Amino acid sequence: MRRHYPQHRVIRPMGHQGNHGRLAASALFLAGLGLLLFNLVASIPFGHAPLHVGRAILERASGETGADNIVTAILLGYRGLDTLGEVTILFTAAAAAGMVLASAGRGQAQGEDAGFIFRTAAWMLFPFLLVVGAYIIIHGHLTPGGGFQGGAILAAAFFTPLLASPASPFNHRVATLVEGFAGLAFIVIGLLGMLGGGQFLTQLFGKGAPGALFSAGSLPVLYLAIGLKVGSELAGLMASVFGGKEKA
Amino acid sequence: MTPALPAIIYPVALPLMGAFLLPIAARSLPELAGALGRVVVLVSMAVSAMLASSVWSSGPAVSAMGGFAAPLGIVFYADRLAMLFVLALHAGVFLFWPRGRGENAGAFTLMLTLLGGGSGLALSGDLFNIFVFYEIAAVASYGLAASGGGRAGYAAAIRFLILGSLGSTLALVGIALVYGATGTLNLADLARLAPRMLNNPLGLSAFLLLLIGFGVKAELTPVNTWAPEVYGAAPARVAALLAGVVSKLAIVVILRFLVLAFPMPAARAALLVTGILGVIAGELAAWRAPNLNQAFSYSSIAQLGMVAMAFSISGPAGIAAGVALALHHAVVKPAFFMLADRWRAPLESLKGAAKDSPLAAGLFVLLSLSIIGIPPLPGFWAKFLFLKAAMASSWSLVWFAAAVMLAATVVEAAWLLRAISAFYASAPQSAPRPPRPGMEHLGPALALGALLLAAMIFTAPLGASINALADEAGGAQAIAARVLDKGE
Amino acid sequence: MMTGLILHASAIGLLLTGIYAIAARRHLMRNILGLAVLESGANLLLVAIGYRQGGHAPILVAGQTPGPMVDPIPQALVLTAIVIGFGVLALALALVVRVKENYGTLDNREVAERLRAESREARS
Amino acid sequence: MILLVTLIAIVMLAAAILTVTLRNWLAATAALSVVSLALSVLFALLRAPDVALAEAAVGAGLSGVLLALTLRRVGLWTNNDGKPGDSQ
Repeated sequence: MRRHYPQHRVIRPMGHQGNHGRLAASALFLAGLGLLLFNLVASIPFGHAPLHVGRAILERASGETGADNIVTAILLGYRGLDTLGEVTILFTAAAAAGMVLASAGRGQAQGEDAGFIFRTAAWMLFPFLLVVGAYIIIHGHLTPGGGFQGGAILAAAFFTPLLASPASPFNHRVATLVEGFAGLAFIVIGLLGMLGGGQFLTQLFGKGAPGALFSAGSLPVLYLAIGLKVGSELAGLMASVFGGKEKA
Repeated sequence: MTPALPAIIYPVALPLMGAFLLPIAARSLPELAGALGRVVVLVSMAVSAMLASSVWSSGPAVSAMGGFAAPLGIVFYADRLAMLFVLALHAGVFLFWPRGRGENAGAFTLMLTLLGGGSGLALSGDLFNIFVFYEIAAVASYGLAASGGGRAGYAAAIRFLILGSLGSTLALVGIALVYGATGTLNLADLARLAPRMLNNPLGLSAFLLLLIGFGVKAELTPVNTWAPEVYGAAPARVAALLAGVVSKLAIVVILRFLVLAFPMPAARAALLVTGILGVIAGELAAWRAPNLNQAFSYSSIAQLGMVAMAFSISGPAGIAAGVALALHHAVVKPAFFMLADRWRAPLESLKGAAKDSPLAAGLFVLLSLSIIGIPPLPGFWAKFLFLKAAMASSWSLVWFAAAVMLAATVVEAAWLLRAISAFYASAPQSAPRPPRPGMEHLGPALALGALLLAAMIFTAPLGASINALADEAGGAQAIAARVLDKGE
Repeated sequence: MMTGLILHASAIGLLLTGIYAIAARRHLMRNILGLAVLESGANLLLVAIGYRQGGHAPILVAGQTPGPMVDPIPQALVLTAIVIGFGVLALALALVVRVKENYGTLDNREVAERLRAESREARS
Repeated sequence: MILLVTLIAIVMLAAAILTVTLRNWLAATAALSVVSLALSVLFALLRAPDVALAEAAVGAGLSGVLLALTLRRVGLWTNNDGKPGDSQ
């Protein structure tokens, strides 16, 4: 059944003949905006970071959190709540995308197999990506990288085989379990910090020797939870957009 | 010194825990998913009520996350204003909990993350942390806008998402400018640095960028084009929740920015102008709207414009008026959306609706009288507070705003009376009977109507309470002292 | 100094390109690509603000006395923002898939017009 | 450093403009990945290795794959001539 829409009643500020005018107007607008922004940003000197709070954190981070990577110390220590919020956003987006695509017509366009070579390569890549992802996650408090970057690689590990042979099932149930419990673990660790008279996300355990793998208190545990959560969420998100088959 | 109250994380932590667990529970116990979610909301509401009563009796409380003292880490700052809106959000989420069972688990999860994110939005005292919580609430709202399952929902949601993300990213640029100028993200710290470091064009631009970003959810002009589309396409419960409570949270956050970080006349003027534009554009569009749902969507824009106008008046009187307007609207508008859900047909085909559903029509009349501002009803007091604050101000633009509000009231009264006279008109014999709002619509609407009447009875203590709240929320330096100067 | 100018200018260039793609282009997919470009601009601006002439990466290396370091806070913020951006992108793409299935078009203005037309239709 | 930064900035801005103008959707997506990669190099130069790693993994990698998959699903994978009814 075809619906008729009242095209003629729609007000178009400038029709096709006004295309050039609109283009010129928006170019002018963008140029003005750009100039304004540039002036503003230029009043913030480059190369002289404000370092008001930053300096204090640089001085104290290692002692207060035990992490060598100060960005990690901020992400999981000083601004740990941001990180919880961030994984929550990813979780929310994954839940919403899953809901939106729940009854979408699956498996029409994505049936074709990528061929033997790609498939084999994908499966050979799997353990390699898994190890790299895990390494990046558990060394997050020492070296660049951590839960997000490692989680992204973990997701890729689970997703590449799916890319190679779309018919293979993706286990949404396991992904749901992992992301749910990893998120729960993060909050529970945070709440445990309140037990000894501390506040939410107060660090547990000793800080350990700087530079050692088992150091920085509960930060590596938090990063592990984030890595697992991000990994499972990203993989689940990609699988639901891509239309990987549900495995009961 | 301010008591440290670590427990103020619970209104955020409990809903998020529930949200993380709900999909797992929904897979094994689909028929219990909805009930489980409601229990989580109730538990969180009980805890929040306890926290609120402690804040009410012993003053604002602070919690430094991770035990990292104020400017370094993230702080939660719970005062009466924050707790009031946390409680309102809990009540809204509980009242407008989506229907259905396990098949609707996605919507339940989104409701819980919206609750956690919105609570964090009200409580957080850190610029970037507020941004993160705002994004949680925003992403959950995009999802909820699409949760009706109809194709209009998807279209409205994607357009909402694009506008909202444009706004959030511009807000992030604003945050970057603030950080570049001051080197801190803590609002209390900013309250001390702002008069020296942000009282310049850079600060004003940062405020404008934040206003665009947070104005999307607060339905401020010109970034409110999503509102009629989403409220028309989403389930009525979602529209009621977003228009009723979530938009108020966003505008309260804008108030916090204004009071703490941007105490300059130009920033107030910007908020006032967007408010005036919102009131004018909203009421004119409501007058011309094709049906009641659309009319209420547009009038919601106008009401939030009024709140913005009130918040732009400096001093506690403006804050009190804004909070009163916001609370009143948070009670009335969701009830309207519930009633109008079945009455989406053009007005002519609603003739005689009052005969078929007298209770709904009567409630409609009560709500209309209150929103127009007929004396004993709470809507009158809210508007009266605004006019009083405006007249006490020495700023001539505010007087103009007051005139705009009075004119808008006339327009609003006109279209509401048009709807009411249609309801009570006698229907032609041949016409099909207008649809009746069912119990699932009438229930929440009646609850809100009862709340409105209760507020009418307790006007005096309520007014005193709002005044105390405004005094507390308006004192920037007192807030800074509470958050930063801990007698360690 | 020159470097800063170039970096700030590129950040603003990305922001403006993104705004252009969102405000002036009609295709939803283009709007979403623009969103990604816009976010890149905001992220670059933040990291540039935290840069310090001659600073080191904010990571302590065992056995070395730490020299001056760049401001670590903007870096942490940008990390958060990148992940947020990806979540929003994924949800946007999921919605795009459904819009295409239901409306057969991804033209933003056409979708908006049909949405408006549908909301005018009486629903009971 | 200034030469390197200038070069990368030019590449990045050119890729950004291509992202919002190219009519071939797959190419536009690829251009977006180039923006992300250039950005990630800039982050590394600005002493932000963590951010560089995340931008490369999420911005260039995952986003690119997700966008490409979506293009395939909505049938824009090879549509490079732009049907009149489907304005780009």
